[in-house]
Amino acid sequence: MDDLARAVEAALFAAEEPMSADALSAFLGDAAPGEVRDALHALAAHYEDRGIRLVERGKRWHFETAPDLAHLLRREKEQLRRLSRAATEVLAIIAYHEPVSRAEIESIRGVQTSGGTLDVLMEAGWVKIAGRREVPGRPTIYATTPEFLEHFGLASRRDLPGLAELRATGLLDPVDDAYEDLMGEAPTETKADDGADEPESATDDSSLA
Amino acid sequence: MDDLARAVEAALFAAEEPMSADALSAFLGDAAPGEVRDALHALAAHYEDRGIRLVERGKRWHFETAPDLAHLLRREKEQLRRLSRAATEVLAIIAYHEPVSRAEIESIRGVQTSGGTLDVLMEAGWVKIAGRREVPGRPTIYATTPEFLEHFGLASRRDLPGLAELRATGLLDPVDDAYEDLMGEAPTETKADDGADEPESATDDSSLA
Amino acid sequence: MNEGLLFSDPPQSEADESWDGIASPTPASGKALYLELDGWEGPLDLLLDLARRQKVDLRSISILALVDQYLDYIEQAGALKLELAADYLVMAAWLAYLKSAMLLPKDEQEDPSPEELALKLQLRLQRLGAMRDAAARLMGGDRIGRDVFLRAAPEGLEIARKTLWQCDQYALIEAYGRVKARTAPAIHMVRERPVMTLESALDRVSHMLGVTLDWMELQDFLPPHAEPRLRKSALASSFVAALELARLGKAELQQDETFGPLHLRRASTNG
Repeated sequence: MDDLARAVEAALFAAEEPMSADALSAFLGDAAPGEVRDALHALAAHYEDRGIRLVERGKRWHFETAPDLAHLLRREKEQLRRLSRAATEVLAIIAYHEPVSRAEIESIRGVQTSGGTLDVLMEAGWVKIAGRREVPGRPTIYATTPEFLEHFGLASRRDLPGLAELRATGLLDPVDDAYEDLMGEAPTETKADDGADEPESATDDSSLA
Repeated sequence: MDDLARAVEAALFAAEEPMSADALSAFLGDAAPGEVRDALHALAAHYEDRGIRLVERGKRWHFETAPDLAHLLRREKEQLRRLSRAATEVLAIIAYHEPVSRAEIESIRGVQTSGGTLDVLMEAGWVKIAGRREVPGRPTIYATTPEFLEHFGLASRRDLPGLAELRATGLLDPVDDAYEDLMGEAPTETKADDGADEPESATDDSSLA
Repeated sequence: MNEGLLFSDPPQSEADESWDGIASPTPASGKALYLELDGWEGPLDLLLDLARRQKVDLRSISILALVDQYLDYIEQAGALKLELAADYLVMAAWLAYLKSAMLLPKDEQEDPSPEELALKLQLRLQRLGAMRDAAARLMGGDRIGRDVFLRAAPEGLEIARKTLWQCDQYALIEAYGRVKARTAPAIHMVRERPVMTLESALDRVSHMLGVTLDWMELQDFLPPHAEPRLRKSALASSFVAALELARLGKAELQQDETFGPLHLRRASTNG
């Protein structure tokens, strides 16, 4: 390996940006541009089958890793993470009330919902955008996905327990007894059915909150 | 050139930090550490006479330009910060005696070492706190880092220039030990152990200054 | 000393103060070098420099000659009205003592002997000299950024972390229950409670005061068989009633000690 090739190799390695043959020849002092070009081509040939390659892009040369190894250099690591409490609540609200807008979710939850929470649910593949509601402002509405049902072991959204069942298992405690009396509604069955088809029911519910 | 060698070459070329064989083998997925090590040594041999080299520094590997090309590359590179003589001495004392307490450093230098000197060396990433010596006062002890080996081009501490010779001539032993050796008194075993552990000996010495 | 001036240019123009320079000064002849004590990292540093000037192995250095040089130097510096740092003077004093001890007959020596002290000084100089040489060799190695260069623009190894979110059916349902429970309208109802109003307490207390002239305890004004909650209310109302009657001059209040029983009787003037 001759001295010029070594110098070119080192200079390109240490360079912050790709360099043209002329720039290299200027950088290396008295090297003739033609010789630098020869050296570049010789180096490119040397590196052809290696893990790194010397390539010319728009007359400027640089080293890069071999494209076929890209998959090795960009590894994906899967990381299990438990859904946060807030995200679980939002997911539940979407599941029970879908399709539902963010304002409706917030109204039901009684707290603001950060956009990140919906992003997480969409990233997880459990929630998708289901269009826009044809009301002023045309808000985006969200619904669950088939992956949601699969992950949670549900054949359909009807498998989600209704409010009456939730109450029976104590999941709705503490609910003031007066609530039910005042409302005089049996929310259970209508919920399970209507939830799927009637966005209005979601809106109704949210007016309670 | 086999696939593993190509992958190792590409990974080290792309990496922003030096990597150990173990880190490489973990990064490259299913590669056996032994095979990665073989590939590293084969690559190092391949690059030995080229413009760039593959070197091992403190068990971590990286590519760098060949030192004999320094004159070509040096000009536009950032200037190294100038280190005071005090700092270079302290660094050398830590490297050759590590782990070593500040009192021991001061005993060798005959002057107080300002905290700033150690701070500068730690900020540079070459020196770290290596715990405390379990003697009265529990003084902090210092040692060098892998970055120190990297920066100064040492494969390991064994490569410190003149280390073997300094050891052989006893120049790394505390003065009191050396004195007793000279006087023909076999240093007691406790001495040999305590030399490193006794800040007192250091304090006695520095009272000379 | 210039310990604090790391990374700055040394105060004097000696090239060997620099990062890359050889560590041991090999000064040119002449007095210029001697004019600044700050050129040395303390007395030991100066001693080492003087010792190296003898151009012999540190192992065979003449401590006596070295001591003379140091004392000469300090004296000269003093004559030039240089401020001498205390540690240089302490070292000078110690060396003067060492020198006198070395010149005295052996049998008058104390312990430790001057030979031992001199030898230890020599050993210290050897060690400092060795470290200084080591530092110079270290700085002379193939250093990154000066002798060897790293790749300036590495692509970097990317580890894209993909998150697999986990949640289960129970957590989902429980979350919905939580939302519903949290946002359900809370209805508060205040149950009727037995109370004694201030008006009825006023009536009751003033009426009872009319019956006797003796002091009565406030407790005695309360309805005798009231349930605890009514009793509390009655106590509060009766106390306020007593204060009100006292303000109107219709009753007198007396309490012997803090938190003691409160006594009440009809105002005598009003009788």
